[in-house]
Amino acid sequence: MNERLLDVRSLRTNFLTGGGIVNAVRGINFHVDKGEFLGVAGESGCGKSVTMLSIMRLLPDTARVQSQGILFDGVDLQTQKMKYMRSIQGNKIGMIFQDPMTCLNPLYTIGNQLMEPLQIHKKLSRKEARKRAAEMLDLVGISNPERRLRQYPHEFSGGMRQRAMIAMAMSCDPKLLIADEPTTALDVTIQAQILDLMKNLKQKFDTSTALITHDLGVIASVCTRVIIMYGGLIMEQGYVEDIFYRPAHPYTIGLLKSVPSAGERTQEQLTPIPGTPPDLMNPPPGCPFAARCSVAMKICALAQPELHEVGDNHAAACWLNHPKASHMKGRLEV
Amino acid sequence: MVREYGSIYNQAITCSISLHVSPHNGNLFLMHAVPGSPFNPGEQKNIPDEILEQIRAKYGLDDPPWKQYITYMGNLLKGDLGDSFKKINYSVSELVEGGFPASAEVGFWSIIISLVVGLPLGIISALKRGGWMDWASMILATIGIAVPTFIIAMLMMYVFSMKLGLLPVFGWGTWKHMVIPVVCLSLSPIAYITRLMRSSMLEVSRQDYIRTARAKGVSEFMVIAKHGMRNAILPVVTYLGPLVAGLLTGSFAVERLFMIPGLGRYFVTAVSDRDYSVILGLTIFYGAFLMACILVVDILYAIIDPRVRYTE
Amino acid sequence: MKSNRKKEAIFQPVAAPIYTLEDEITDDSLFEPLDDAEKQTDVISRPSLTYWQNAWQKLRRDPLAMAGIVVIILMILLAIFGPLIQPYTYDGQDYSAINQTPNAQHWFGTDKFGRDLFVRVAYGARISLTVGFAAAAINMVIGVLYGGISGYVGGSVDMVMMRIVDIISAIPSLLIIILVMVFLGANMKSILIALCLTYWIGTARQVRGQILSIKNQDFALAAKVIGESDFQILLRHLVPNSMGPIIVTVTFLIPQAIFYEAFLSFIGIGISVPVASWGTLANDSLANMNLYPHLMLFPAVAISITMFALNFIGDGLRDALDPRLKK
Amino acid sequence: MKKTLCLLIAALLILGMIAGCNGTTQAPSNEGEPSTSTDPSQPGGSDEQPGDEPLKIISYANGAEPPVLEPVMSNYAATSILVYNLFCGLSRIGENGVAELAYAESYEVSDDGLVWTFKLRPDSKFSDGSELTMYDFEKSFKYMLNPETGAPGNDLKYYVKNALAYNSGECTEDEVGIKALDAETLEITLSNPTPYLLDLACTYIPLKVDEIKNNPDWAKSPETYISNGAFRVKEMNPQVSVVMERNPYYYDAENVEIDQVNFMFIDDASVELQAYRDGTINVSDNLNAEAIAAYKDTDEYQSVSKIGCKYFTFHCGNVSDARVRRAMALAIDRETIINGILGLTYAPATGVVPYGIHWGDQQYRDVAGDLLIENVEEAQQLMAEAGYPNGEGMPVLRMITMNNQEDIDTAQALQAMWKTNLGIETEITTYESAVYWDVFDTDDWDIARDGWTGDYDDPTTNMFLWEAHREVNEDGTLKDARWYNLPNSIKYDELMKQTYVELDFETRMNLFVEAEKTLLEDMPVLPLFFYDDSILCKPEVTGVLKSYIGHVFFQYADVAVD
Repeated sequence: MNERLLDVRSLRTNFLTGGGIVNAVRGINFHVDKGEFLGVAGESGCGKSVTMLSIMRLLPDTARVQSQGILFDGVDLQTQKMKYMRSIQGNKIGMIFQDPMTCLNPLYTIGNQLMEPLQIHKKLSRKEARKRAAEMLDLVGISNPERRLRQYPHEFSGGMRQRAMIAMAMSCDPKLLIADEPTTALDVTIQAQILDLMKNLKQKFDTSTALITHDLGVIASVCTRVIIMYGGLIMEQGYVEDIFYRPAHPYTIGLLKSVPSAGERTQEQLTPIPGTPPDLMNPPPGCPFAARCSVAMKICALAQPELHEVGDNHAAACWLNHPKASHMKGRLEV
Repeated sequence: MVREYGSIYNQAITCSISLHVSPHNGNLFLMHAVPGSPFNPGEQKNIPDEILEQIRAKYGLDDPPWKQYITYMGNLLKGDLGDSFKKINYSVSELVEGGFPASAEVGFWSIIISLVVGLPLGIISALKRGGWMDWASMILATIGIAVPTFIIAMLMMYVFSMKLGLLPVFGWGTWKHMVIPVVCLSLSPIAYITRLMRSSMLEVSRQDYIRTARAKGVSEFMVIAKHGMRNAILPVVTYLGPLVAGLLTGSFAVERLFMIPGLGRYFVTAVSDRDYSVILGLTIFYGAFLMACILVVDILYAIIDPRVRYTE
Repeated sequence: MKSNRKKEAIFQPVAAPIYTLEDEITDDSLFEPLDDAEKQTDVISRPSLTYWQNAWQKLRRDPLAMAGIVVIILMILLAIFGPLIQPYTYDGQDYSAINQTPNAQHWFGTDKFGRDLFVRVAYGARISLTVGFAAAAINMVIGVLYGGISGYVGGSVDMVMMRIVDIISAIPSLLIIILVMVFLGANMKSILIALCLTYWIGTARQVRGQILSIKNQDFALAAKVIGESDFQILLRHLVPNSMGPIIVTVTFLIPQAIFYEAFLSFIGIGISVPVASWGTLANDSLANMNLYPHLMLFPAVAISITMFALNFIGDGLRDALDPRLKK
Repeated sequence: MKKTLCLLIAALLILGMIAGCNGTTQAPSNEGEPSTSTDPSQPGGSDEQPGDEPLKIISYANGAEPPVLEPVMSNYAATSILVYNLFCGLSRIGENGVAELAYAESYEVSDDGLVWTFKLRPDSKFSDGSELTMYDFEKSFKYMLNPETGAPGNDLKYYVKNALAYNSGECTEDEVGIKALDAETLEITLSNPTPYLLDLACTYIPLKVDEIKNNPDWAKSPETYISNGAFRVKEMNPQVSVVMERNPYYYDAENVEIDQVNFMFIDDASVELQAYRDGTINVSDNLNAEAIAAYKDTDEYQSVSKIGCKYFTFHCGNVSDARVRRAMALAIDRETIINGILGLTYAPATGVVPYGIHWGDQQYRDVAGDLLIENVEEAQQLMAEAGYPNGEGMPVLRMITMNNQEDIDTAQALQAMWKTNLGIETEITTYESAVYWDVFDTDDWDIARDGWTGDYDDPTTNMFLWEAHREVNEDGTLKDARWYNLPNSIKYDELMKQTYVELDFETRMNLFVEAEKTLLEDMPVLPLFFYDDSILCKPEVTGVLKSYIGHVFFQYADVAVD
C-alpha cells in the first residue's frame, strides 16, 4: 500500500434550499494514493462533483460539510481556516472544470490568468511567471505560446481552452489534480487528446489525479482505480480490471451494460437502467439503488449495506454479498 | 492597439458630426411651431404691439423659418452661435462660457461621489444579498429616487447652514458652497448605480470563471475586485455616458436653489423665454458634449471588454 | 462554508445500521425479491411549480417586497376611497379654516384656501399614480422594444437607431412637451403623451446594452435553430433574460414621471388648477415650507412611501424572476 | 499599448478637474481691471483696505438677475432699479418721494404749457469725469427713439411732439420736440400740456451715445459702463451680483453717505429670507408670505403704496351684460384673498386709481372715496335682474391667468367665491408669460388676469387704459378690453379728453372721479387690490427710499457703522 495522499472519512454535504435540505453526499469514505489515477463515476446528481468541491471548499454559502476528517498530505483540511485552504488551492491541489467556454474570465488575457497562481503561490515576478506560463502552454501542446499568452479566451477554441485550464491547474505542479468532467463538453477527437495529455502529465510530474466523469469509457482508458457513486453513496470501488470484469454491484453491472464497448462489432443490445435517481431531499432508508435494482430484496429497502470487501482492494455495498442472498446472486447475468 | 480601436473611433466620430447638425435642425423648426416669441410684454402689457413688432423685425424673427435657418447656419459655420434675445448683447457662447465652469465643477464632483458611493454599495448589497447590509444599502439608494431633490436640499440647508452654521446658505466661490448641491445632485445617480451594480454583480458572481479563480487560490477580495468588478462594471459604464453629459451641463433645480451661476438654469429659462438662439446654442453644446461623453464611454467599454474590439 | 450552530439539525445523526453484512440474519423472508409495488421508482417529492408560482413563492418570502405591495395597495385604496370618506371636496374652499394644522376635522389639515388636504392628497394620488404607472408602462414597452430591436439586429441599424436616441436626448424635452400641449391642450392625456415622447430613452439604452451581451449566448442560438422568428426570440428569450436592468429602469421611470408632471403643471402645461396631484401639492407648499410644514409633509411623505414601496417591489421582483437565484 | 490609452483618458479627466476646479473665473468680458470675485456670502466685499474707517455698504436683493442691464433696452422693473441708482435725469425723485430738479438747475414753462426750457446745472460730469452737456440729453432721447435701436424706451415719448411719429419712422429726427439750444439749455415741446412733466423727466436719462454706438458691449464691463447718477458700476459678476460704488462726479455727491451697494441676485424668495436672516443681505425687496408674516410688526418692515392696481379684465364681447360684470365684482371678498390666502399686505381695491396718487397733499383715493363696495345680496339681485338667478343658465366662464403663484391663487379664490356666492362656474387655464399676451389678444377667454402700475403721480397714469383711442387698432378692429362704443365708454372718453385740457386743479380731479364712476358702472374691469411695496431693512440701515412706482434709491440712505 503506497503512501496515502488524500484520505476522506465519512464525508457528508447538505444544501439548505428554499424547499428543504438536500443531502447531496451521505457519508463516503475514500482515499487517493500518491501517483494514483482515481476515477469517480456515476450518473449526474450522484454527488461526485459535490464531493470534490466539498474537499476544495468551493461550495456556495448554502452548503454545509461534515466529516470525520479530510486528511490531505497529513493535514486535516476540515479544521483548517480559509487562509490555509487558499494556500493549497491551485498550489497543492489543481482543479479543472467542465465547460471550457465559461471557465476562463473573458476580459483578461490567457497569460494574465495563467500567471495568477504562479504569482500568488510561487511569488514569481511578472517576467518569470510569464516565462513559466509560456512553458506550461508549450507543455500542454499549444503552439507559439508567447503570442498565445497575449490573446483572450474568446480567441481560443474549446480544446485549446481546456488545455489552457490544464496548464493553469498544473502550473504550480500540484500534488493532486482534480478534473471535474474535463472532456464532457469536448468532441471525441479532442477528448482523446486531452486524456493523452493528462496521462503523460501524470507520468511526467507523478501528480495523483482524480477524474470525475459519467463516461466509463474515459475511466477505462486512463484510470487505475475506480469509485462508482450513486445517490450520494459509494456503491463499489476497486481496480479498473475488477470493476470492469468482475463487477460486484448490480448498479455497476447496469452501468456497464448501458455503455457500448467500442471495438467489438457486436449487435449486442444496450439495456438502459429504468427509473430515475433518488430524490436527495428525503433519501430512501435502504440502498439508494433498491428502487431500480432488478435483484432487489426486502432487506435492500430496509437497510443500507456498507462497503464489503469482495476481493483484493475491491469492495461493494450490496446485500447480494450476504451469504443468505446467494440464491439471488444467480439471477444476476454479468 | 490603436488600429484595433480604429473601428470604434471612426464610427463614433462620423455619427457625432451627423448628430451635431441634426438636433439643431429639428430644434429650429420645432421652436417656430411653439407659440410665443422672445419679445413679449412680460408682467404687464406696457409695450404697445407696434414696438414689439419693431423689435422682432430687428432680430429677423419675422422672416420665414427657412430663411432664418440659412442665416443661422451661415454664422454657425463661422463659429458664431448668435446673440441671446433675452440677455441683450450677450452672445450665446459668452453665456455658455460664463456658466459652464460652475456647472462642470458641481457636476464633476457629483459624478465622483456617485461612483465612490454607488459602486461599493452595489457590490456589498450583492455579496451580502438578503443580509442587513443589502437592506441598508438598498434603503440608502432608494432615498435618491424617492425623496424629491428640493426637499432634501431644503432639509440639508436647514440643518447644516441654519442650525449648525457649518455651510453657507447659498452663493458660490469656496468649496463649502458646493457641499449641499453636490450631495443633492448625486443622490439620484447613486441610487441608479447601486442598483445596476447589485444586479450585475449578482449575475457575475454566479459565473464559472469566478469559481475557477477561487480554485486557483485567489483571495476573496481579489476574486471580487479583479475578476468580478471588471465584468460587473460594464452596464454601469454604458449608463455613465449620458449621466456625465447630464451632470456636467448643470441641473436647473439645484442651480436655481443654490444660486450657482451655472448653465443648468438656461436650459429651462431659455425655453420659457423662447430665447431661440440660446436654445439652439445650448442644444448644440449639449449635443456635442453628449457625443464626446458617449465616445469616451465607447472607448472605455472597448478597453474593458476585448470582445467588443473584435466584432467588426 | 460557515459552520453555524444549527449544524446538527442539518445533519441527522447517522443511525446505526439495523443489519450488517457480517451478522447472521435469521429472517429469510428478508431475502425474498422486492416486488415492484414497493419499488416506488420515480417518486415526486415536491410539487413542481411553474415559473410564475416559483417567483411568487420567492417574492412572498421577501419581507421588503411584501411591505411594498401592501403600501401600494393602501395607496390605491386611498386614491379610490379617500375622497369618499371625508365630507369635503378637493376644491371646496372654507375661509374660516385657512392653513389649519392637522386636527380631528381635517386629518391632514387645510391649505391656504381652507381646502381639506387629506382629500386633495387622496385625489392627487389618482393623478400621480395613473401618470406614474401609465408613463412607466408605456415608456417601458417602447424602450424595451426599441432597445431590443436595436440591440438584437445590431450593425448599422443599431448605430442609426442609437444615434436617433442621442438626437432625441439632445433636444430639450421641454420644447417637445410645450408643443404637445399646444395641440392637445393641458390635460392628463397630453401629459402622458408628452412624457412618453422623451422618457423611453434610458430604458432603450439599458435594454440594448443587455441584449447585445446576451444575444449570442447558447439559448438564443438554440431558439434560432428550432426556427423561432426573430421577434419570438427577442420577446420570449432575450427580454425575460434582461429583466434585471429593465426593472431597475422602470422603478426609476415612475418617480421621474410624477415629478416631471408636477413641473409641467407648475409651468401651466399639466393639469389645470384647482385639480392637484402630489407633485403640484408639494410644489405649491414649497414657498412657505417653514411657516406651514404640514402642507409639504403629507404630499412629500406620500410620494416617498410610494417610491420606497415601488423600489422594494422592484428589487424583490428582480430577485424572484431570476430562476437561478436560490433564496 | 493599452497603457497609452489609459493615460489619455486619465489626462482628459485631470484636465476636466483643473478646468472645473479653479473657482469661478470672472466673466470673460472683464479683461480690464483685475477684479476680484467678491464672495457674496460676506457683505462688505473683499477690497476693504485694512486701517481706513469701514465702508458703508448696502447689500440689496430683489429677485433674479434682470436679463438686461442696459438702461435703454429694458422694460423690466428689476433693471430700472439698478438704472435709476446709476443714472440721473433732469429731475429726480427727492428725499420725500416727490419729483424735484436734479441736473436741471431751473426751468420755465410757456403760458400755453407746451414748451418747457431747462437750464443745465454748471460743470455737470459723467462718472468718468467727462463733460455732460444738453447735447448729450438730446442725442440720448433721439438714440432711444431711433427705430434701429429697437428700444422699448421710456414714457416721455408719449408726450413730446412727434416723438411717437419719429419712433415709427414717419418723420425725421429734427422734427422731434427736443432741441439743445446750447450746451446749457434744452427746450422740450409737448403735444399737449402736461403738469406732471417733472415726474416723467426722472426717467429721461443722458447716455454717452457716441461711445455706445461703436461699442455694443458697453454695458458688460465696469470700465465702459459710464453713468451720471449717485453710483457707478465697480464690478459685474454675471448671475451673482453687480457692485456699485459712490460716483464722485455726481452733482450731489457730498450728501451720498453710502460707499458701496451690492446688488445681489437671488431667485428663490425663501432663500432670500434666509440670506436676510443671517446677514448676507441687509435690504430685502423680494418678500414672500413667510417673510411678511415674520417681520410685519417689526420696524425693519417698511411698506410704501405703489401706484399700481391688480385687476382682472372682462371680455365685454363675451360677458356682455354689465349687470353680470358688476355682480361678479361685488360678490368677492378681497380682504380674505389678500390676508388669508395670499398673506400679503396689499389694500383691497375700491376703485381704479390706487393709493399713492395725490390730490394736492391728500391721497386721491381718500378724497374720491370708495366707489366699489362689496355687497353679495346686491350682486345676487343683479344676477337675478340679468336673468341668471343664482347662476342658472350662465355658461361656464373661461378664466386665463399667468403661471405665477400669486395669479394662480387669486384665480382659484375668485373661482370659489363666484361659485358659492353667485353659482357661476369658471374654468382656469394658466399660460407661460411668453404666451399669455398672445392668448389675451384672441377672443376665446371671458376673464383675464391683468394689472397696471402707473409711471407718475397723476390719475391719468391709471385711467388712460380705457380711453377710446386705445380700444381700436389701426385697422378698426377692437383691442384689449373691447369696452367701446357703449354709452358709458363714450361718456368716459369725453371726460378723459377734458382732463387733458383742464387747467384748474380741482375741476380736473373731479372730472377723474366722474370718469371713475362711469367706468365702474359698466365694470369692464374688475379691480382687486392696490399694490404696495414692502421691503425689509436691517436696523442699522436707514433712509432707503422706495418710490411710488417701485424704484429703490440708496443715495439718501445711511448705514450706522459701529
